[in-house]
Amino acid sequence: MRNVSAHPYMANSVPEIQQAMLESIGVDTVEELFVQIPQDHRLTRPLDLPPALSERELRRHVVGILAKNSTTEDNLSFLGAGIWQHHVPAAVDEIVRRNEWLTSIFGEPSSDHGRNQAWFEFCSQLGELLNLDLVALPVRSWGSAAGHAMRMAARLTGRNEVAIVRAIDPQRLSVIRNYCEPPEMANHIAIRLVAYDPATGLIDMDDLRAAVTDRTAAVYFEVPSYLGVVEHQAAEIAAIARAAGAETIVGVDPISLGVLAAPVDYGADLVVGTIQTLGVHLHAGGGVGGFIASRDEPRYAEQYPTLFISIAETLEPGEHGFGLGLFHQTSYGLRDKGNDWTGHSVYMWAIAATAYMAMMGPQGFAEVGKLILQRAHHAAQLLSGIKGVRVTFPSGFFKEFVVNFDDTGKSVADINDALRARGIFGGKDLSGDFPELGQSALYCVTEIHTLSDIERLAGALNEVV
Amino acid sequence: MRNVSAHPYMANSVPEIQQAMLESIGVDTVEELFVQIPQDHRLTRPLDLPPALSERELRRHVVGILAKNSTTEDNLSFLGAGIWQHHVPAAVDEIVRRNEWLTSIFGEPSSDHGRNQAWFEFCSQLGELLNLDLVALPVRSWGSAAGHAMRMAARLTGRNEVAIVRAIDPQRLSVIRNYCEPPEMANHIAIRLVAYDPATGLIDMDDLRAAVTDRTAAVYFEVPSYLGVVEHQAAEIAAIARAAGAETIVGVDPISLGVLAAPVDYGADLVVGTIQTLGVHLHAGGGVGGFIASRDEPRYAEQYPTLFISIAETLEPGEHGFGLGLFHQTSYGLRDKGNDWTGHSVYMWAIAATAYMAMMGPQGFAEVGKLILQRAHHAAQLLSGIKGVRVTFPSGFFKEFVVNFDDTGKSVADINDALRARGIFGGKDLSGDFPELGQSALYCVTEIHTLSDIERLAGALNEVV
Amino acid sequence: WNEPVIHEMGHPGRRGVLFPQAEDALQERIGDAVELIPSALRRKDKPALPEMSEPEVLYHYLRLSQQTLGMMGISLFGTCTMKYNPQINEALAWRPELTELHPLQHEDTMQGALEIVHNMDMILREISGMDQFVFQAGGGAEAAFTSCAVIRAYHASRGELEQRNEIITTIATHPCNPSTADAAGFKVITLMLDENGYPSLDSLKAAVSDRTAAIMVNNPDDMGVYNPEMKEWVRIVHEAGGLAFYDAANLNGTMSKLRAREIGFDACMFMLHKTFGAPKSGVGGPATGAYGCTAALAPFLPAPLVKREGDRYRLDHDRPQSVGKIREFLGNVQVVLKAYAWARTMGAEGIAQASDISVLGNNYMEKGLLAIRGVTRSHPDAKLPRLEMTRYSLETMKEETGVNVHDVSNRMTDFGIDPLWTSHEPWLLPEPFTPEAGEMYGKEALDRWIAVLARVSDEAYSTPEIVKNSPHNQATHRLKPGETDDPSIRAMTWRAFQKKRVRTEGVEPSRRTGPTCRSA
Amino acid sequence: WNEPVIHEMGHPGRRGVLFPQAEDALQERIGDAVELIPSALRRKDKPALPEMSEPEVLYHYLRLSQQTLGMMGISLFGTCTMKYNPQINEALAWRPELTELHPLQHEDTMQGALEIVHNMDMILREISGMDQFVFQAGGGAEAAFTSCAVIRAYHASRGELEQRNEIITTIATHPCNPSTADAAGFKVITLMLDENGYPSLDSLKAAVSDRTAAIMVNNPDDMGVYNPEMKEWVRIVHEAGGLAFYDAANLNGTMSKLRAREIGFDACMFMLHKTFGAPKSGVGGPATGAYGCTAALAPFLPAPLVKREGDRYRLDHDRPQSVGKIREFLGNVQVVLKAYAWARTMGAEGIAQASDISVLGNNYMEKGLLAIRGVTRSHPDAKLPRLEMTRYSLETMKEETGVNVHDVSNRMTDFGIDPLWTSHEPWLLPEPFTPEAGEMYGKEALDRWIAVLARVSDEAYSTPEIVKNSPHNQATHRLKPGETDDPSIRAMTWRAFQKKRVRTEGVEPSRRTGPTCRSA
Repeated sequence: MRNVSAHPYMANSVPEIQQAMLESIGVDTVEELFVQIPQDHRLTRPLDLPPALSERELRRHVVGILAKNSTTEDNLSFLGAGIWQHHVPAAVDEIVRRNEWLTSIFGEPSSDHGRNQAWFEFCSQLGELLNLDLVALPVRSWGSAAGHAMRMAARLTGRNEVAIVRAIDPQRLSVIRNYCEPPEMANHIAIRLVAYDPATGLIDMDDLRAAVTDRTAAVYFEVPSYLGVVEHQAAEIAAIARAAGAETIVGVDPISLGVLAAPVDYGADLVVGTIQTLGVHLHAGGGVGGFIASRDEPRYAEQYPTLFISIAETLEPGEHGFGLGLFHQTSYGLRDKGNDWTGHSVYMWAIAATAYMAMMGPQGFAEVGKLILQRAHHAAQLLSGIKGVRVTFPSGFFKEFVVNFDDTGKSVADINDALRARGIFGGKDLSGDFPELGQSALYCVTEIHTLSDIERLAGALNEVV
Repeated sequence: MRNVSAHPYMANSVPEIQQAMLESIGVDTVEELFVQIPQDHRLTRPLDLPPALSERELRRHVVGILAKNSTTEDNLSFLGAGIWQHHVPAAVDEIVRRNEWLTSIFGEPSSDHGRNQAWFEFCSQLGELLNLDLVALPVRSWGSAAGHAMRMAARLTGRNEVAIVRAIDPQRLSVIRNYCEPPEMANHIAIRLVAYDPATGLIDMDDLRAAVTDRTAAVYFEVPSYLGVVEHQAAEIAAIARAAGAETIVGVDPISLGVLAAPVDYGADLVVGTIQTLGVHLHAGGGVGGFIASRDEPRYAEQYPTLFISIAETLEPGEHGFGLGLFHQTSYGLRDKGNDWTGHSVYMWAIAATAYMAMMGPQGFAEVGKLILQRAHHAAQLLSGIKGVRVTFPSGFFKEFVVNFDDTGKSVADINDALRARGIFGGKDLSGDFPELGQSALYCVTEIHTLSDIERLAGALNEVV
Repeated sequence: WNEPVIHEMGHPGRRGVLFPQAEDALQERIGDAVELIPSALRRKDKPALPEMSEPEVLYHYLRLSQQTLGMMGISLFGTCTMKYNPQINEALAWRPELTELHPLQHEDTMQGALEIVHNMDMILREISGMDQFVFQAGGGAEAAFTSCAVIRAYHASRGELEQRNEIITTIATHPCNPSTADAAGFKVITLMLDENGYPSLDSLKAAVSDRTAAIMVNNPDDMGVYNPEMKEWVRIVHEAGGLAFYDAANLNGTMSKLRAREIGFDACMFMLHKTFGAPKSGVGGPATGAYGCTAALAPFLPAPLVKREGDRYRLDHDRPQSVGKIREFLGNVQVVLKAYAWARTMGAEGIAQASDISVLGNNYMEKGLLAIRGVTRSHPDAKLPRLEMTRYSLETMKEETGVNVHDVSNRMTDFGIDPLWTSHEPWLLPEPFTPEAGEMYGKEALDRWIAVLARVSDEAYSTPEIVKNSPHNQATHRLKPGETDDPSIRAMTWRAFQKKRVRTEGVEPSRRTGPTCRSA
Repeated sequence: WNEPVIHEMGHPGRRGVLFPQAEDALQERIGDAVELIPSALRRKDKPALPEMSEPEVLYHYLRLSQQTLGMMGISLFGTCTMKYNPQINEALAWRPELTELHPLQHEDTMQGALEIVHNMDMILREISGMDQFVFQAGGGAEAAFTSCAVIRAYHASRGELEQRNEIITTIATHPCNPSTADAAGFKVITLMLDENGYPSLDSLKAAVSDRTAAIMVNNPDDMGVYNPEMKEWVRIVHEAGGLAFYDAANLNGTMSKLRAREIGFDACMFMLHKTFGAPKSGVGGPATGAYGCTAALAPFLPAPLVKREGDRYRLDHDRPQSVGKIREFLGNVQVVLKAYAWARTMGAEGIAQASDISVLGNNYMEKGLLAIRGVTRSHPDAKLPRLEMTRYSLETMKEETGVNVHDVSNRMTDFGIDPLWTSHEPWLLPEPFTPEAGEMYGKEALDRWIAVLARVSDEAYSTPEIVKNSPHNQATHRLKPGETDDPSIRAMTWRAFQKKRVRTEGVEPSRRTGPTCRSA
């Protein structure tokens, strides 16, 4: 790239323009404008960065690097465990990629009208899936949502303990631990893990009862759980929490809500979960996003750390617009006195999710839920039939299930290597995080897996175990 | 796909809606609305088509098929010969893919304002490259443009012969022949091919003088020619045509016009060419498009078969809009009495081209032209150094050049097979269309080919010849 | 409107795209690039293009795109069959596996593209009954021209081309048919309509002779009328030694109901960019006119054809009787892909239903539209239901209020209704308009279209100046009449405009809405 | 505004996306899907979602996108550094090689993604002088939280965490710093500014003690003021045993001019979604807060880290002192890719020039803005040039005309100017606004911004009601004050709205322009 050229991203990178601006200000050089910065703060050499590339060179460079990836499109993947493959309609991609909102910033309700309405529709549609009236703009991940919800519960109850299911994504738990502060801190929230029944994967109710006390701010569990199981003791768990004066926080994957009950209907107070399954690609993990929702009561509303979008009348009779609600209680409004903090989140995925939910409609969610159930259960049955392979919790799961290979004498790592050589990505290896499950893997089967995909997996496993 | 579902592309594919509409009309069944069509016209069975696919199935099906392609992105290609690889800025793709104009139709100047302005800017910017004031909306290909231009010349002169260079793309010549009508037709335009000098690839001026008579409606040549050569006798050719009362039609590749003279400046009356090189991808050949331009004289304007967009004042003082110009003289306006015919063309590529030209600016065209010249000539020099390989016309070319392999004893087909096994697409095989050139191939080198690409080609050729 | 013309934007020295400098080694060997050009052909002047940064160009065109109404509201453009252009099809067609494919690559490296073309060929064969399709034509008119070329080659092969120099069409057939026939060298005989809305059998018989090369007809025609005597027409033409070409531009009303082959046609044409869901792009394309014919005509088709051999696809170039090329390369393969994707998503049942819904929608609208003051229908005595569109007239409104169809069209855009289609020339009916409901829009949208026309009719009869001075909410107002044609004023380029006129601009607040900012 | 809320659209039975039926063999083996769900957990009701066709949904959101001003006009939003979001970066980031990559895939299958992350790490190391970056944080605030977590882990590792429970910041530092410090369990001490526009060294000295865990500061701050004593600040904090974190949100004014490391900071944070050209998406993300630190702090970083070993990249999970996860997986890798692409396109020289142009643009604007009636500057006695932005006040205008900064902001949108940024809480200055010129916009755009404000000032002094009643050309008017907060009225979902109020709608012509239909 020649130095004399103006840069395509910088309209004022033309020397004559800069000269005119300098003359207008009345200084000779740009350097004079930096007198604020003492010389001993300065870097005394140019940055040593790789050479600048033209767009063509950049494209070729990056495409060349990306070609080293081998993806779930080229391979048959059964990975889930926190981010899942579902069909993303092309119209969703078209909508979310529109330059208008890609390049927007917070303006006025009148100038941001379209984007604000789209965000409001995200909250509104998610509210229908959840049967809840208060839904916030998304947070950065399910873990982040769960962490914030536990802090909300601690503030709501003035207590400093939470009971959390043991069968939880270790990454999510790690995020939660960071939200709960280390024991050295004054406001540390202690985490009490609640065991699961090794036979069913469901919560050990005795352990739960022991864990929930008058120090418990919240009980947190998930439907389906990390190990895939649909926790059908949900109402009882919520009742135990309520009896102890604790909040019930439930984590859900909303793509299940066409067939699974909405958490509020079995007693949840706060509901959190992912929005990735609502029309967002994997993006190497960059597709994650979370939500927090509750009943529309001031007690809850006042504790949210998030932004809200409220519909409101405008000054023109009969007209409505959309604006930020309860902004003052955020960290933008109150700095360290606000609720936790807010900031850049994943609001583009709210656009994707609202388009997705609108395309799905009630029937779409019902159908996708049923199809996932059928395909996942069929896969589990087929794999169970392979010598040495066992499905640990063979019933009552949604789209993920634990497959145990102990009787094959092979490790999950070895099996997955062999599958990968056949163009298949096996399930997430659980042996490190859940040693009690032995050599097990978490398999994810969704609506995108056809019968022949499942048979291909079974065939390949038959060969490699 | 279940039959009971409404189809996502058809809002009224809901039985209740159809019933309401039938009731409104006062008929019982949709079938009653087809009484116009006699039973003996009817197909008596359902169509036998492959099963309908959901979007997910479709994506997987088509991606699976497309994966069988191996492209110029995965390989190093030196193919040109009518459609060329140049850098297409990503912003051009973003602009051309906007749903707004993708889905537009001809409306009113007020409702089509943005698209009409974009089209006007296409014509205007191309006019600057060509130094011509009259530029039409594009036609479907260079060959189509040339064919129309010859028919225009025949009407303008009342003559029925054209002199065309022999060194022309055989596909383009075939298109032109179809435009010139077979000898049996009353208005047949006879084609007289003009030989090229075997030493230089330039037009054989003696043969040209013999070919141009008082029956000649037009002389047609190209800069650069199909064989890559920059015809520097251009002014003399135009003078010969003019002296004979014939029109001079020049075909150009506009990406060369930052460094090559505009045809009007060496005597062209009508200028045609491709618009594909102005920001359009290959699209397996679907990227082609053509243009026709001339001086802004009624004599020419009245012969165009194309649509025009004119800037015009609106009824609001000081305001301008854009509308179709000279519409009445087209086949839309006069059916068979109009000039040739018009219809769907490649107007989306006009959007791409206008964005491309605006991003390029004068300096971009100058630089890309120079870079192409340097890279192509370097490639020619390097290939010339390979034993048995000869560049047939070693000087005065732009981006394409003829490489002869006679002395290697190998055919172009064999060499290209060997190159392809090394991830290289060799030049277009000329041996069938131009037997006089022996085992030759037309190599295309543009700004996208780096020094190392060229060296890789030379290295591979060294191995395979 | 205050988006400047791009020539008014930018600043000298700005760049929108950069190129790498030639590598040093290359520079050294090659030297100054300009020296490589014969001196007579070097460009001396600098083209007067704008000089702009990339975002300046990008946002200029994004703003212009927003000032294009298109389907942002409701668009029922007759004969163009406004269909949903599925986003999945765009996403697939723009994958690098297709955009970066060179048509001259070795067949082995383009099996995917060839398979798509072949698959679409097979689908169209089933829909039409024809034996072979070719996709070279970049639109419907070019497919009509292909038809003319094939007709020429067929008669030439029999030594009859000089004699058979007439092509017969009807006045309600799309103008591309007579115009391509004329450009192909034929004399054109145009049959007029009788009171049933189609030409009488007698008029055809009077026109047919041993000079007849072919008929080229739409059916239904551009007024929505189906000619029930078409089978007899084809028989008569065949008997006289002519060929019969079916322009299936208006297929939406008949697809899956009948096939060109059974009616007797020798060839037909489908528009993949309208009937098969690929975008029209401002009646602009890239588009595809898929031309199909019987085995008897297949030898004359443009080359190459895609042929399947086992699991492999190849390009058949060895076709000695071929008319050669109508357009370079294989046609707009990306459009073929979009059409294929559409056909696969619809399936046989979806295609049949689309036809039903289109015809139902048109007849539903007819009831609402004829209830509006000032609206009448073509051929009022032809009582049978029209198929997928109906030709109406505002003659009464014009007579009673002075408001014409363009006034109404402009006013309707103020309500987010994309302009209605009037008619192709000649306007057989005064003040015509021809909405086509299609299968994409819901009943609410059709109802809104009717409601808006009803409201505009009310305005025409109560406050006609509102309609005559419309539009009021678009990016610009109407153009001064005649400006785009008058040789002393018209300016097809900025260069020409600069020479012919001068203009001034100032910093003013944005005056009014773009057309695209309103709802359906 | 008349685009309905999506719940008002559609019709029962319509579908936007279909799923294949389970294959017969599968159906037979599995049976009814609902039986697979424990009965207590089966959903009984049907969620009240709209039922719409695909195009209905698509065009609804396309219309809404058009009603979003964003960068369609001119957007100079202070502290957000509005940069061009290059289209090539979007095109690359949306390739299936990245969108379809699962983060738990085997390292061998994601070498490309890891290489991008590593390459960006290396670039940021050079720009900051730090030793290791991590990209887990999904935005700047989360990077600040990462910083707090690392600060906790560092002091905990030394047994000092209980004691060191205070974090010091300044009032002009972005609120994410005090708020994450508070949420992480620290007490927050906020230093106020003196007449130079930054806190005095004495105020820092008074705040530092053996309870100090760290300082967290911007520099320049959100008012464009650079604190020239920062090196001394860091020295003082280090001496007291605390750490120093540099929030480089406002890097545009200093990039390539100075590095956090040389000033002495232990850690810093870059916003890849603003400084490095990735889109902000309505202050919405996905975004990336790249957190970097010295080798001394690196053991505490969130895991995993991307490590290069020869030509191979691997994920290092084995980090026993790590704080664990701040957010699941590796962060927004697609944003890292966009930032990497931006950095590679700019190069060292481009980055340096961007900083120059930003500071030049801000000072150029200052001259024009201060010439406008009613506009004053913060800290009028601090005469040194501000860096990439300046904080202004309309206090005078408010006093003299009653027009406040929100009135002005709304009115400016009528001219295509995206609303100005005022300030973070607390509003240290009355009626503040803070434009940031950045490097993307040309001089003409800056001139227009100034000219529009000048015109609005004229209006404020001549016809203030025009400003107070603005906007006049947007998709909607201003909201009634308080409606979005009042518990009895606010409605964050359609469900809540339905319960709290009732509304009516009718068929009316589209009333007014969307905000996006006007030019710069």
